[in-house]
Amino acid sequence: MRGTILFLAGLTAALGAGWIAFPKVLYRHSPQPVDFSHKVHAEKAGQKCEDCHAFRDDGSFAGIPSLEKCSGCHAAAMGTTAAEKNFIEHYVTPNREPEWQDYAQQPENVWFSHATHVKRASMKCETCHGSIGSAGTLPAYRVDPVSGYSRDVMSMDACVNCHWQKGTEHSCLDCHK
Amino acid sequence: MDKEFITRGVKRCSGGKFLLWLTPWALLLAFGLYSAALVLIKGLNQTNMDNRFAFGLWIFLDLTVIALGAGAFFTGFLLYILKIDDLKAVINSAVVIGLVCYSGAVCVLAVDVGQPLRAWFTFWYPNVHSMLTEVTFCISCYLTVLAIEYLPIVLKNRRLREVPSMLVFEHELHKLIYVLAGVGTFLSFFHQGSLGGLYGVLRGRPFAFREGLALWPSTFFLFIISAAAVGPSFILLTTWLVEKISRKKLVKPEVPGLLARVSGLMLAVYVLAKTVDTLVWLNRTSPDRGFQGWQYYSWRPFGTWILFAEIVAFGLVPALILLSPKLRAHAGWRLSAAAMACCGVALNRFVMTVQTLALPTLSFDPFMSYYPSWQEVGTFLAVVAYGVLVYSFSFRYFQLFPQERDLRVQAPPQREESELVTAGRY
Amino acid sequence: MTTRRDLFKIAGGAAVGALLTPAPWRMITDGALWSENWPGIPRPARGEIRAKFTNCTLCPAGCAMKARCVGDQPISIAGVAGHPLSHGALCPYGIAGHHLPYHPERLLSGAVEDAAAAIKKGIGEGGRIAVFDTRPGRTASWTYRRAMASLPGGLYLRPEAALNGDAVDLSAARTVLSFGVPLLDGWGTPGNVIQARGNFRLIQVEAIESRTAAMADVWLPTNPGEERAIASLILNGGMDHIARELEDGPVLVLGPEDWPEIVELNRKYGALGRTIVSRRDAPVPDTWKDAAPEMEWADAAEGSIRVLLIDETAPGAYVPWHSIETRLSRDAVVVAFTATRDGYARHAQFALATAVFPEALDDIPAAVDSPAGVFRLSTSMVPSAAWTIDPAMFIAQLAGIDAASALRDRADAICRSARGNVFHYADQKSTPMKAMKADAFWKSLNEGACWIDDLDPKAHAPQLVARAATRASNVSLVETCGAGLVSPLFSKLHEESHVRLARHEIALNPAVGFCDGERVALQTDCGRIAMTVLLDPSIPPGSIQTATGADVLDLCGGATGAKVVRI
Amino acid sequence: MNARYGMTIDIDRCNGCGACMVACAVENNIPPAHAGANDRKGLTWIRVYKVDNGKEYPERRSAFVPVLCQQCGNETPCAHVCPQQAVDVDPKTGVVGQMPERCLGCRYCMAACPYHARYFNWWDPAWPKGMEKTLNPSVAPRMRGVVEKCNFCHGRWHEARERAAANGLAASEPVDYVPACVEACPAGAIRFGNLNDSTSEVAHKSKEPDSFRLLEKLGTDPKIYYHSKRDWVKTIAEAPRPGAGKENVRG
Repeated sequence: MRGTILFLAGLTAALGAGWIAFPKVLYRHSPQPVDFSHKVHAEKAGQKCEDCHAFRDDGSFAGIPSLEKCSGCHAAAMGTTAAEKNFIEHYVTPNREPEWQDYAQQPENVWFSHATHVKRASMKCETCHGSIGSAGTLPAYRVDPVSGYSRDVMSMDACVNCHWQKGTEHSCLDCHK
Repeated sequence: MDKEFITRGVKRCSGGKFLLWLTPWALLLAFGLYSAALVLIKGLNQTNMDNRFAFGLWIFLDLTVIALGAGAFFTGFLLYILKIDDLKAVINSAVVIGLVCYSGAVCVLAVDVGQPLRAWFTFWYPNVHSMLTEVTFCISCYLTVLAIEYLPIVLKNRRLREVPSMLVFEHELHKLIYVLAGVGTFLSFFHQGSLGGLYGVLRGRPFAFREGLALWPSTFFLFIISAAAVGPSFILLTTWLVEKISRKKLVKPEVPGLLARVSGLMLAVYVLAKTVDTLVWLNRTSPDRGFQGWQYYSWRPFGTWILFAEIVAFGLVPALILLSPKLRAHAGWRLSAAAMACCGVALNRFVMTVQTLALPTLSFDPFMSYYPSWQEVGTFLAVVAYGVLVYSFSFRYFQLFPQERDLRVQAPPQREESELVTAGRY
Repeated sequence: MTTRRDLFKIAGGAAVGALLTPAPWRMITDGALWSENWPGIPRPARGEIRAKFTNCTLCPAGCAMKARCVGDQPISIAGVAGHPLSHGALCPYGIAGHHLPYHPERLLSGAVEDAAAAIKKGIGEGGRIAVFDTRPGRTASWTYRRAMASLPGGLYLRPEAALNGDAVDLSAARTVLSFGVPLLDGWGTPGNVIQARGNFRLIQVEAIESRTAAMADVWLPTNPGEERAIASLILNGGMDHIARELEDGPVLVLGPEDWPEIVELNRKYGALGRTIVSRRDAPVPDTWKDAAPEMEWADAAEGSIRVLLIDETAPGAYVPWHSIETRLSRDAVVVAFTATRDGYARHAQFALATAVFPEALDDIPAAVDSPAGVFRLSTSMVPSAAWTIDPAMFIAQLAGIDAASALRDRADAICRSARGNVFHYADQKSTPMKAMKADAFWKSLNEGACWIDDLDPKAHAPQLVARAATRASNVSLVETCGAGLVSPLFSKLHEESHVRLARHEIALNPAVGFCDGERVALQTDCGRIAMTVLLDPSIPPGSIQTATGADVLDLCGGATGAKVVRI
Repeated sequence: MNARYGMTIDIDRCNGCGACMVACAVENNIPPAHAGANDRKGLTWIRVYKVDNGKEYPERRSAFVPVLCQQCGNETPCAHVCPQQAVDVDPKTGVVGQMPERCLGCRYCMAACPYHARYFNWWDPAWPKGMEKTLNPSVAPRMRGVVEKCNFCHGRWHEARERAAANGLAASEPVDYVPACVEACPAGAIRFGNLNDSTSEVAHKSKEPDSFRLLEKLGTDPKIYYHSKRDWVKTIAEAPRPGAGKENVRG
């Protein structure tokens, strides 16, 4: 009887540690340089994703826009929010690129082509990136320090499942490089 | 000091002596671990392997060690499945040897791969066509089985038996032993085979490639038979060695004879099969793929002598010796024959691994040679030292040879005296 | 009270529990992921991929290049398809040329001030100053000549001109007789030679089966040193099977130009004016006409030079040091402008670090196999390091002349001449010079273009002159890149395979009795160099094959015979 | 329609300049030789061997043979033996893919390959300071302890597919690209294309009587076709003949 209790005690302790404490300990949180609001840009500026996250002429995807792009509108402060102030003061004026952290940055050994998915398969951004495009604030960037990968990066299983359903799963080098 | 751990009724040497005996092996192990660490940290550039000699000393070692460790499963098979009860006398020792060989092999494999951290991929993303997958699965499973088989031997230890729950546990395990033996035998048969298949399937290496029987190339079965043949021989040798070192009688005289007979029988079968296989390969398999058989043996130093040595000198000869009751009865003949058998199989493993890689496949290939680096040798020695240490401990504290006690009781008193004087090295 | 057994129970529970959480599995996975990109492994820079065009300066061929760049950084180089001279081909040196700025053995900085002071002192003491230019005909060369003209007793020295500055028209040849010339292995413009290769039969007279000999239609193996005898034999109607081949003209005979036989053979088979033609060089501004004349180093008076400035930034023919040395006065000051320690820097008091390809802006004169004059630029694709100096600027300053816009000035002069056509690399189109304005021309030159002159309508048949002949040597030198620096990736061809001989590697026949990898010395009457033996049965016992390199050329340059000795 | 990418290599045009080897290393982020690397521990996905007719000077004649992964199509030896699916054959292209990040470095595939076209990363990749700026972003960085080989410049294949997608073309092979070695060969000795497309140059050339494949009798159906008019050169396709003097000391 006592034995069983002790056993269960150990069990629960371990379960708690593994499910609750471990993820907290493992992932390193780091805030984005600027408290950017997709929501505001979508509503006020009425912009679509591709207005900022554009394709280059060679078909490759530019990803997070450079400061140059932002400065196009934000040459001077637009509004009085702290975020705006911070952005103008620390980045626009000194013309310093913000060190955005990319939630969806795939590993170096992955070849992900936005052109293939968006232009050929005409997929929606939300299909992979979820509701980030309409979020009022940027979630904290959580990275696994051991692997060095973002916690929110799409896992290979997710890619494979979709490719498998669509019947476009042929070989490793389809997506790896 | 550790007296209360030593099995009742058997004599073991003093703790000091024991330590003295352990020290050199411990040092050897330490050196080996150092070289292994070098390889793991700095990478395989520490070895003399290269793109042409992708495999080296270690694979040869693994295949040999595992063949020799086959005594464990084959004795188990004979004892528990075929009910040859005389083998009870050596089964524990056999299990320990098996455990040592297999665990040693696995450790070396872990050092031998370039990215050990990914070894588990083989279980998560297995390629069912690959012989190496088969090997990995079987070895790891069989290692578990051996560990479980080893448990009761540990639990029989005097002190542990004082814990009632342990006693119960051990009893339960004993009921299991037949199942374990069965599973173990199956797994072990299987992966001895897949180790052979490893090379037999290399269609790009006509020297190693063999045509298939059913699912597997002929080497699959040759490896099983040869392993079954040398397993008992190796037990024969080790038992004799332990008797010599510990200056004790450990098994009844009929046991070695029995082992020798079994070994001889299997060896004879092996030699026959191997001969047939070689003929088929030389005259059909290889020529069909554009490689004339004779050319393999025209690269010095790998002349036809190696074929002769493998099949006749270290195959047929020991087989005949072990099969003839008169010669077999004579310890000298018996042991040297057993030794020869072991060498023969070792040579076979060498040919399959090293010679296969040394021989050119393209017309503009050079013939390659390779010498292991000291780090490779060191890691190899670590396995040996590890084996000796584990066996020494097991021999000191556990009952590896059940007959030892009875033999001591029967022994005439004056020998008792003398033994007390020179109280064994163990 | 808790016993040991209790602890066992708790531990057991914990163990079971842990296995039911993601923790252990996460760690195992992370371990594998970590092994994908553990520390210390560089990550390629990401960014937009652009194409940039330029011309190679690593050898006088000056092949057209298309560089694939991330942002501005070139990451790989390919030829420019459809180019009228280089035909989209590049040699391995050019393909990896963009690595040179990062070469670990690159010469870093130099004592510029001290050098300037020493030079001024030398001139001040009224000594002769001379510039030795390894690749004449460049705009920089003109700057040197102008500078020397404006300095008292200034000399402009150049290596012996191949074919006395005349050109070879390979496309016109039907039969080529070559005496050990590496026609297919670095002689002219690779693309041009390969393009023409289909139309001529190649007869190679050589002791060793070189790359050229291996690809020749006929290879005449000779004993080392017998090539000249064979030449005169053919000249005097011997070896009629070769003579018969030579019936099929036009014929081109290539060989060491200091052999009278070569000149005679070319005369006899009517090469002059047909396969060997005289070439107009690209025009220069009239104001440059008073520049110092070109003088071959051999014509400089013994012991006359007090200050020698050597520009080896643009590799060309190498003149062995011992023959340069004789021209120097006792207390001579020697300054080498170079990117490597291996060249003349070994003999100079001052080695001043220069920019390397693709840092430097320079032009490349016409190659030996280009019948027409050309003008093309090697643009600066990556900024040159702050500590490098531009030799032309340095020497211009020394002489107090303005050469800052020399390239532009020359481009304008060419534009004014309204001759020839401009081939644009980006769209592979040609436009006549007439149709272009000076600014447009300059712009396209910088974006990747090549001006190709019209063939001179009233060109005279060239007159070859034989020089004092040296005897052939038993050493066959295979070209490593003229530039001392070669991409580190050439280890693929040296250490990691034996496709090319590494420097200080010497190929010998196994019968000679040395063993592979043995350390030996290559010895001539000029000295000895330690080498590593590479056994190669295709090298005849009497011959030696090794890779060029300034020190080897110093050793074998004037030498008639070399031998290998144990050390 | 599936493609079957293959190559034809005209040995009679190859003068062994090594441009293909250098271009391959540039394209695929392969580091320069580590100190201690030699012709047996190097990384040369394509390697030019110097072969000869086995006669003595002056009858001796040489030729240069570039050897890369032969992209075996039938029971691909390496893919067959890999324990954890780090090697696969793409049904759409016939390219034998090697996955460094899946490979555990057991080197079984190297033992299986009769062409010695697979290479092991014995050292951590290292470049001279600054040279890492010239790495190709379309190809993953290298890593130590894994096996690698030619994959017909898959980075370029990816780019070509992306270009096609960006230009609104349907997903179909073959895509328009050539591997680095093909682009680099100044003599145009290497040709690349779709062997299944009967109109392609490689399909034609592969069917010519002077074309042959290395060790064809092994039945691995390689996709690299060699081409030579010289009879002695054709014999390199066969198994080694000891004593025939075919020792290869260069290349």
